[in-house]
Amino acid sequence: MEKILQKKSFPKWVEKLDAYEIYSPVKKDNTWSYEIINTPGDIELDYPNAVQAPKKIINPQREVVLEFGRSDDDSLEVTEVLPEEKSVVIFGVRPCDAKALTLTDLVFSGDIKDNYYGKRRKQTAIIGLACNTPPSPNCFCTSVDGSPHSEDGFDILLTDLGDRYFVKSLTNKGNNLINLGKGLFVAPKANEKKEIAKIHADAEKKLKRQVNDAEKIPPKLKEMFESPFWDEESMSCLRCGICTYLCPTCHCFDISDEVTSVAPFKGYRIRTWDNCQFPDFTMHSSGHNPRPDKASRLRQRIMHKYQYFVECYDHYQCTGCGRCVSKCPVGIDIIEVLNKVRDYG
Amino acid sequence: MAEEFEPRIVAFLCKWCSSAGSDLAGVSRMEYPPNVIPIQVMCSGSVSPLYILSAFKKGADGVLVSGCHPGDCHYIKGNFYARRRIALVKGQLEFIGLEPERFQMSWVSAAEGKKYTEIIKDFVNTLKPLGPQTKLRRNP
Amino acid sequence: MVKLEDLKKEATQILKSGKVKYIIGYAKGAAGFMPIPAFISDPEDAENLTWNPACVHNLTKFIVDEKKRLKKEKKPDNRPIGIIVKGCDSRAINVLLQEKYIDRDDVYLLGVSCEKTGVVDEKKLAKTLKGQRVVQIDFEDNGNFLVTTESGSEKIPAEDVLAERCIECKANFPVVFDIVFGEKIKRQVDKPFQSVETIEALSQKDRWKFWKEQLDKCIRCYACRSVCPMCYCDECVVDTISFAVEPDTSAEEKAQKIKWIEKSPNLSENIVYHLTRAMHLAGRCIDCGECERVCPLDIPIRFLNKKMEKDAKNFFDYEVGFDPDQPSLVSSFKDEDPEDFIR
Amino acid sequence: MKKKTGVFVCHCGINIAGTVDVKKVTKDLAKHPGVEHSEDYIYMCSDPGQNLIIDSIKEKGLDKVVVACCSPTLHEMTFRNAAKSAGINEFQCEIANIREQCSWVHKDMDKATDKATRITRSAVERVQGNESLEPISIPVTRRALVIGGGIAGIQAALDMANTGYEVVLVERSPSIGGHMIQLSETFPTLDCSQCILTPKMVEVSKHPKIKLLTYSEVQDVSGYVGNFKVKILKKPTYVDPEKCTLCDECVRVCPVVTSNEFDLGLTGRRAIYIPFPQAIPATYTLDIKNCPGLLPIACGKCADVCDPEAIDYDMKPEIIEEDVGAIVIATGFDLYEKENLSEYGYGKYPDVLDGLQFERLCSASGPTQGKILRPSDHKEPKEVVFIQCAGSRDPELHCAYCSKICCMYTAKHAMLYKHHVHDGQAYIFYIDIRSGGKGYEEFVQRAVEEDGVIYLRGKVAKIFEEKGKVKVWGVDTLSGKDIEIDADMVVLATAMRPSDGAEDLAKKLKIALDKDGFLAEAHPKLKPVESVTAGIFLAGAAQAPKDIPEVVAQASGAAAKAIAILSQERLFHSPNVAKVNLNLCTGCGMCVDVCPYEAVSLKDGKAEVNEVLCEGCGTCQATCLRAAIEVKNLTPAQVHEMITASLGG
Ligand SMILES: Cc1cc2nc3c(=O)[nH]c(=O)nc-3n(C[C@H](O)[C@H](O)[C@H](O)COP(=O)(O)OP(=O)(O)OC[C@H]3O[C@@H](n4cnc5c(N)ncnc54)[C@H](O)[C@@H]3O)c2cc1C
Ligand SMILES: Cc1cc2nc3c(=O)[nH]c(=O)nc-3n(C[C@H](O)[C@H](O)[C@H](O)COP(=O)(O)OP(=O)(O)OC[C@H]3O[C@@H](n4cnc5c(N)ncnc54)[C@H](O)[C@@H]3O)c2cc1C
Ligand code: SF4
Ligand code: SF4
Ligand code: SF4
Ligand code: SF4
Ligand code: SF4
Ligand code: SF4
Repeated sequence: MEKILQKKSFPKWVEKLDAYEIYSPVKKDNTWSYEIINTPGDIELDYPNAVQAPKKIINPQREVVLEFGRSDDDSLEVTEVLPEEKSVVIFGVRPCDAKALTLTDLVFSGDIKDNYYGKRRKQTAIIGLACNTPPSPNCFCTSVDGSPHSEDGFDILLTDLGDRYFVKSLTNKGNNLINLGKGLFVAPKANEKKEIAKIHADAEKKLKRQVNDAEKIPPKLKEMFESPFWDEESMSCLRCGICTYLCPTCHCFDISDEVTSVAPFKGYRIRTWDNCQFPDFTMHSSGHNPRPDKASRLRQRIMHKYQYFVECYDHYQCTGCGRCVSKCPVGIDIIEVLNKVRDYG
Repeated sequence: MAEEFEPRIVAFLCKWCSSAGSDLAGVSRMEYPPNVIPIQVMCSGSVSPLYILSAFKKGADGVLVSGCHPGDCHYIKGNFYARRRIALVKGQLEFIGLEPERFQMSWVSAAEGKKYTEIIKDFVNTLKPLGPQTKLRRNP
Repeated sequence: MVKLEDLKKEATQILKSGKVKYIIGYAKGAAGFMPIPAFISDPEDAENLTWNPACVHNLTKFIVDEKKRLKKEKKPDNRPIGIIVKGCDSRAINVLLQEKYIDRDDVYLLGVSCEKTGVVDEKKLAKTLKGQRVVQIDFEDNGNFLVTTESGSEKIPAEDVLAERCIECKANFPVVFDIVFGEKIKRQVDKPFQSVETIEALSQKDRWKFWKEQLDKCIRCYACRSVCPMCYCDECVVDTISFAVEPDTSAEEKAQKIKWIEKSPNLSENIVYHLTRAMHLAGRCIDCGECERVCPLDIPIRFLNKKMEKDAKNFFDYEVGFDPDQPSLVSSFKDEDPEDFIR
Repeated sequence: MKKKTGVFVCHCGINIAGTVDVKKVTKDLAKHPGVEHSEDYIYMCSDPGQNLIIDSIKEKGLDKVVVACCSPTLHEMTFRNAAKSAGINEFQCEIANIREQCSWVHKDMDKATDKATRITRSAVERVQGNESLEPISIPVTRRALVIGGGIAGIQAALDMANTGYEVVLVERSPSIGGHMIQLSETFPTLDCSQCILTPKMVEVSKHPKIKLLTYSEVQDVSGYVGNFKVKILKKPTYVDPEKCTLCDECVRVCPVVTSNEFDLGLTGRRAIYIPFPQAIPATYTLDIKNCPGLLPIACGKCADVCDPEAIDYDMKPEIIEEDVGAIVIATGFDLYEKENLSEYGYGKYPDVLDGLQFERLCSASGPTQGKILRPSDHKEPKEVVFIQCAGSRDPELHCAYCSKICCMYTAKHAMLYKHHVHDGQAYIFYIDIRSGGKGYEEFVQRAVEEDGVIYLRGKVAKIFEEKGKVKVWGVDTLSGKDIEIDADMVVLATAMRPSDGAEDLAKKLKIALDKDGFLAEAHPKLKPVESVTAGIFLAGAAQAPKDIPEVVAQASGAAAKAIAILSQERLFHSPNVAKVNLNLCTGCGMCVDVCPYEAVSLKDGKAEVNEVLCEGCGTCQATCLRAAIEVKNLTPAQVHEMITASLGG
């Protein structure tokens, strides 16, 4: 379904979505982040990308999965905790971040179904915003099969046409949302369609950074496991968790038990994000660590995204959002690394 | 009617002075409020900032660290280190906005059973109007 | 003014002579104007070195890394490492010396003067330039920066874009070095703790509101810890992420590992993490400001350390990083330490 | 391994059960994780109570025990012994104090019960983290070292030697005797100081168990209680005491004259000399600093006349190493220098003396053979002014402390003066008279009443010489009058200060000094003869100004403390000591700095705990940023669990 929505009607549409929990990018201090909003006026769609991808809503950093405790008769009681049932809309998602969700779908909703992720994913509608200008100087989505107006993963994609939005619904979920705003939407005219095509084509040209011939990278990587390359590239890496925690596609998690009280014995089993750049990620209880240094961990990050994932799912596990490049405290630049890999040897 | 709020205090007492002082309060049958759970440590100098933070996190409404008077430390100078460390912890806790009344330090000698009871009484009285400590308490 | 040529010449020379194993310095990054840490072992590459107001990183962190690497090597090459240090970085070296983490001859210190200014705060700069892309930034005379953007060059008063820690810096000239570039020009610092005082001036309620909001944001990526040259412990006490399991670590020790904080990035856990970190940096943080700079969520954690620095100064007359031989803040005391808070 | 903890809750008659619902505590604890058995009993410390614990341990195979009862100061040992007799390690038993800390101080049954439960849970958590430990056993070298051969050192050495232990007595001057041998008569009984001291000195020299090393200094001390290794430097005297016959020929030929320290400069001596006739060891010493030189022999007169060929210019310093189990330090005092006292003429007037000089003047063996004559013109002084607190109790300019003995010896001096010069007049300027001691007040009264000593309360502002007199300007604060006395002689009761080198020695022995530089005792009330380091004891004026009776008492006390160590073949030390996790330690040395007992040192870049020295205070534990050092059985992990259990959450 393709529609046009006047910007001034946008709040009215949002008002109709009162049955939903609505997230939108919000500026907090100096950074943008996805937060629950209370009034349509809080929605701001004129923003560079948020520091944290909307992954934090669908795959939250911390999730309670079980509650446990000892009852009066001393038996152990375990209760499964599932995500709260509710309908959620996320506004303003960028194409790279939406595409990232489709990649995580492959992992959590493929052969093995993850109830928690699946449930949240299903109850959430993703409303995107095409990038007329790249939101970050380090965007490179076009190098990794993406584009500033990619529709992957969206229920609705908006394109900013100045005073109007071009609204394209891509799923039934999307259609339903538009139907809630009946009367506010009109059909696009032919010239508007042309305008949109031009905006989209221009946007691609505005990207400053790229990885050419990315398809050469996976086979190359396969040969580079033992290469000294990783030592050199990782010299300045701090082994912090920024690149992976901020990456919209990273999805590794850890499960731990948090005992909140010994008497009466009570606690939660929780699932939290984990991070392959942390040294204990692969630490064995024997003390052996197969990835003992930052070189092996940087290698893992690149390999996972550009080799293993490609082998398993036939996609790069990177959508070119550029977060890890912009936020790395020491300027480790995945674009550079990939270009070097491609030309290596 | 809602029950009156009963604050829970964790008191880190050094073995030789403050714990002995509170024992003396016991031997002398000096009554004081039961809101305090004593944890005996060897020396106030052994109280790590983590003990304090941890007690708050696990739900203490107030934390007391008590040792020997300066110059009387069984271990000669442990309480001097404690004094410095605690001053810094206190500064930080207040800086982030915890009510300053919730964290106290005292010198209680083995003979000051009475002083101990007074400290606890006053502590409980100042904590009551503040209500439960929720800032550092662990979120479920 | 630091003459970059002199710096490069010295670097080439010490690399050629084998006096140093390699040099840690700054070089141009692949994109943008921010330099990146560079590790130079080939004298030819000394050409890549750069020095400008965007050289924010505290490179001493990498000396710590090097130390850790050496420990694992069978036949370590113990030659000194050349390293470029600003005033604050040099104080970090002093703390590492004080804590016997390094020896003086592990490092060859190439000191650089921050002139009358300091380094730039990327975010302030972006704000000042209203979105224009910076290509290059340089020191200029009289406390100005020369900023080159895509649309040309302009002079900006450094004060407008200076990193907060530089505004409050006590010594913008290395306090320890083997060779130094640039002149020692003292910048007047009237209120070394102004930033902290603004927070202190808030009511207790507002302070809590402020910190609650800020610390709630933390995702515990631990970048603040990872970047800090003083956070060199093999295992951090507050969490198990870098549990130093060695082959001889017993099952008992593993089981005994205390969970002072949980993995959940909840407010309570975040607070314990940050306050413990602040405590552990008491008398050790030299205010290089890196922890705050790297935080992806812009949490002003430097305040916590600065508050500690202020208390150390006011209560105990203790200053960090000027004397590698002084006992550390919490392993010393004076009879007259304040105790008016004790009953 | 699964823990099997037994909890035993005591009623203590109604002492506990009257306020705490003991049954409920017992029931709640039964459900606590790791608790295998929980039981209450009316008197746990009674024989049946203890048997109940022992039987439960055996029957149920318990490996940990918590007894919830009275304060651990009362019955911790009792229950630990019971646990031990049941076959488990004594350190697997902990006490939950629910009486002094709970039932005795609360009235509300519910709240007290809740608190008792928490206290007991906390103890259970602690015990579950306890290691089984054995007391640390240290073999003892059953000999002692005494440093300083004044009355304090002599007394301590004799006490120990007479008990049967070997003693090494190190004295840095050529003879033992210290300051007491310089005194004339001693208060309060006025008996002759040398007469009572020399027999003791002789006893030392003859004692088969005492190895006397005079003219020697301690160079280095290492080790710890029971096992000290001491290096002693014996300076050459250039005279072989075995050969010397005390003929005095050498002195007669020696051309050098220098000031005699025994008479405090009131007389002279030669470069080769015997400090005083009764010196022990009875031999001569060649004072190399004043001798014109040995190589090439510039003089050599003494050797020429020495028939027994006792003089040996080739004598070399010697390093003597001794192993000892305990050390007594008795290095005494020196007087605060007159030269520091500007108001009293910086010591430049010959007729202004200090107390010790006056003692020499009064002494029968002194420079004037016991006649009191003033140094400048050898006339008998008719008016003598004594000034107390010269340099004492003056925090601004001199010593802040009270020298304690000056009031007494000044009274003595005034009396002795009157006994020698019957028509003389003694004046004493004082701030207060402190005559606390058996017979002391009476002694001072005697000075006033029998010897007509005039006590003037006030300070002397100035002393200066004029026309052969020493003019004293002062005020009598009682009458408010200015006072001017044309005295013939002035005696200053200068402050006692720690002897030279005390600071250096304290460093070598790693013991503390107090703010005035005296050796610091471990506790001002309860450990007045112990230093902060186990096995090192203090005696005499080295610890604080004091008089002979006190010195002797303290010396005997120190000896007794040392004997308590020496009398054992092995020492046992609490095993609750710090241990280092080498994987975590980075060698920052902060623990080394804070440890009050110098128990931690750095070895190969890591901390190392000397378990014998560690007292388990845990200060290092709180200081270490890396949790690399912790005290056994009260580790941060245990405290963490205790906090959790106390709060229930
Ligand atoms: C003027 C005056 C009058 C006094 N009158 C009386 C009196 O009437 N009645 C009374 O009870 N008390 C009197 N006293 C006090 C009395 O002299 C002291 O209490 C007593 O001498 C202290 O004995 P001591 O062994 O502790 O020290 P000291 O007598 O000072 O002996 C210390 C010894 O240790 C030696 N020594 C020092 N350092 C070292 C070292 N590093 N290594 C080896 N050896 C060392 C010294 O050479 C000396 O032999 C008087 C004191 C003074 C000053
Ligand atoms: C008001 C006051 C304040 C003081 N303040 C201080 C102070 O601040 N600091 C300080 O250091 N000192 C202080 N003291 C001094 C201190 O109390 C004493 O030095 C100390 O208590 C003496 O201890 P003791 O064991 O010799 O005698 P005591 O404490 O008197 O003990 C003697 C014991 O022997 C028992 N006894 C007596 N005769 C017999 C017998 N025939 N058979 C069996 N048992 C017997 C007695 O019942 C008693 O238990 C103070 C003293 C007073 C009076
Ligand atoms: S690459 Fe950069 S962001 Fe990632 S762990 Fe290393 S330093 Fe941190
Ligand atoms: S790897 Fe980097 S660029 Fe790619 S999606 Fe992740 S954060 Fe974005
Ligand atoms: S860098 Fe920021 S987000 Fe990361 S752990 Fe530190 S404070 Fe938290
Ligand atoms: S705490 Fe922050 S400012 Fe301080 S030394 Fe570490 S990184 Fe630098
Ligand atoms: S304080 Fe800790 S890290 Fe430092 S030397 Fe001692 S045990 Fe090692
Ligand atoms: S526990 Fe106390 S005595 Fe033992 S090593 Fe640590 S600081 Fe020293």
